[in-house]
Amino acid sequence: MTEFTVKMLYFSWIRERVGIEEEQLVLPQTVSTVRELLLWLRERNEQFAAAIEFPDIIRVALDQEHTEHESSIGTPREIALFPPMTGG
Amino acid sequence: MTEFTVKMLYFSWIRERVGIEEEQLVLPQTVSTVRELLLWLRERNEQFAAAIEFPDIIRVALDQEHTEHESSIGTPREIALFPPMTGG
Amino acid sequence: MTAIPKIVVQAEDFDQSAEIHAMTSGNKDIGAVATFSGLCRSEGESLNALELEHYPGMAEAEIERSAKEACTRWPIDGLTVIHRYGVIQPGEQIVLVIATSRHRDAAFDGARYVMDFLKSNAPFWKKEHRVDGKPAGWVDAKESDEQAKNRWQ
Amino acid sequence: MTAIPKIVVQAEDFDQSAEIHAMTSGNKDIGAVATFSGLCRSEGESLNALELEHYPGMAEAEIERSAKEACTRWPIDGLTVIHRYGVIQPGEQIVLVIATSRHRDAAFDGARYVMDFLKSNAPFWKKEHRVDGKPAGWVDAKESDEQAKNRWQ
Repeated sequence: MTEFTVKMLYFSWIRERVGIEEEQLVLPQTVSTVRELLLWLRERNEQFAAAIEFPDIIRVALDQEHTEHESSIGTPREIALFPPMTGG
Repeated sequence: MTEFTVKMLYFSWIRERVGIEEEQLVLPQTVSTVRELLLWLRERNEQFAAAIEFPDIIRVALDQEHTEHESSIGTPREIALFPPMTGG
Repeated sequence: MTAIPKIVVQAEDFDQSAEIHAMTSGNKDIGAVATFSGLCRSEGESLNALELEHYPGMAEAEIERSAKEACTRWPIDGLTVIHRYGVIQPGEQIVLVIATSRHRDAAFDGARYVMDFLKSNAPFWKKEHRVDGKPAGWVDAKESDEQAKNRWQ
Repeated sequence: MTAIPKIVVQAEDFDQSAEIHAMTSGNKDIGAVATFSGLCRSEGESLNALELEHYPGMAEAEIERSAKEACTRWPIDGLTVIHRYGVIQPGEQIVLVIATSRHRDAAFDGARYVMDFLKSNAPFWKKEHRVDGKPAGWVDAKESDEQAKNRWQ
């Protein structure tokens, strides 16, 4: 897959730990699955390392749809990271 | 069991067919179960015969409690006959 | 401590939001409110009105029996049941059940349990008055209501 | 024809009886109305407020997904879901689901189905602000909510 730019969104305590709500990000060619994305993000800096300490519990939505960690990313316009939901 | 007097109540289409809402009735010694009561009532007149044409579907409450046809009557203060309920 | 249900059988209409308010305003630890209301259907505009007959005393007693049972089965904070009798027009309310709890499962289960038992155990009978002037007829009991009760056993 | 659900995500409070009225006033063949409302608990007066964060767009989309699924699974006449975000005080309403149908089973099932899926699929997160001034903390997701969803499979 080629490099592409995507809008990243962070919610709840992930947002608090990474210190940003949203950003434009260029994903490298090496990142092709959701899991690879999480592991790559974790290497960015200490904030992301703290937010993604346990990748298994992080939920990821591609273009506002829940996506499994094994899924390939494709070329979404936006990617969101958040903890398990507690609405209702 | 000895003869005793009881208040009888009739509801819904049973009330309409027997033509009375309530009455005081002396039950004979021979009537000891709910089923025997229904069969005895059916012999009283044409109205009761029409109302209790199919005894199996008639519900009976002794002192405002649902009672099976096989149960003995005891000495309740009131006995009610009605069709299956359709409230709610 | 199990909740003490409020059971009312009356001819008058009732106000669902006032009943909910009465149950929740004094307690800020109620997290869940489940309600059911049964309305009179026009049956495709063929029905002028329903006439509800009931057995005073036993109607309240049977509803109370199932309401108390619900309060022992689930952690329910409050349970209100109102059932009307008399003549009811299409679109009007017939019955209301409200169950409150800390938890949504208990509120849902409690309200549904009471409705299922009320349907086949509480002594009420519906007579249909038709628009076309044909003789009014008593509604037949439904086998499905008896089955609904059995799912709780 | 399956019903078209009404889905609203808003900061403002809502009026349950007005929502029910909007769903039933035009249709006299609705026999059953089941509702669920979720309220903010004070947790034994330890809570000052809940702060609800959400993912705009996806929140509505996820609720709509489960609401539409409910409308295909059961004969539902109407389905309204309102979920608030922002700061909510103990005793205030957070979420409302109303399902209407000719039949009570469909109304109950529809409302409960939507609540179960909303709980674990709709992107909302609750933060607790405490009375004692300790740092506000995010509510942990409950395993029981995930299990509740699985009962519909």
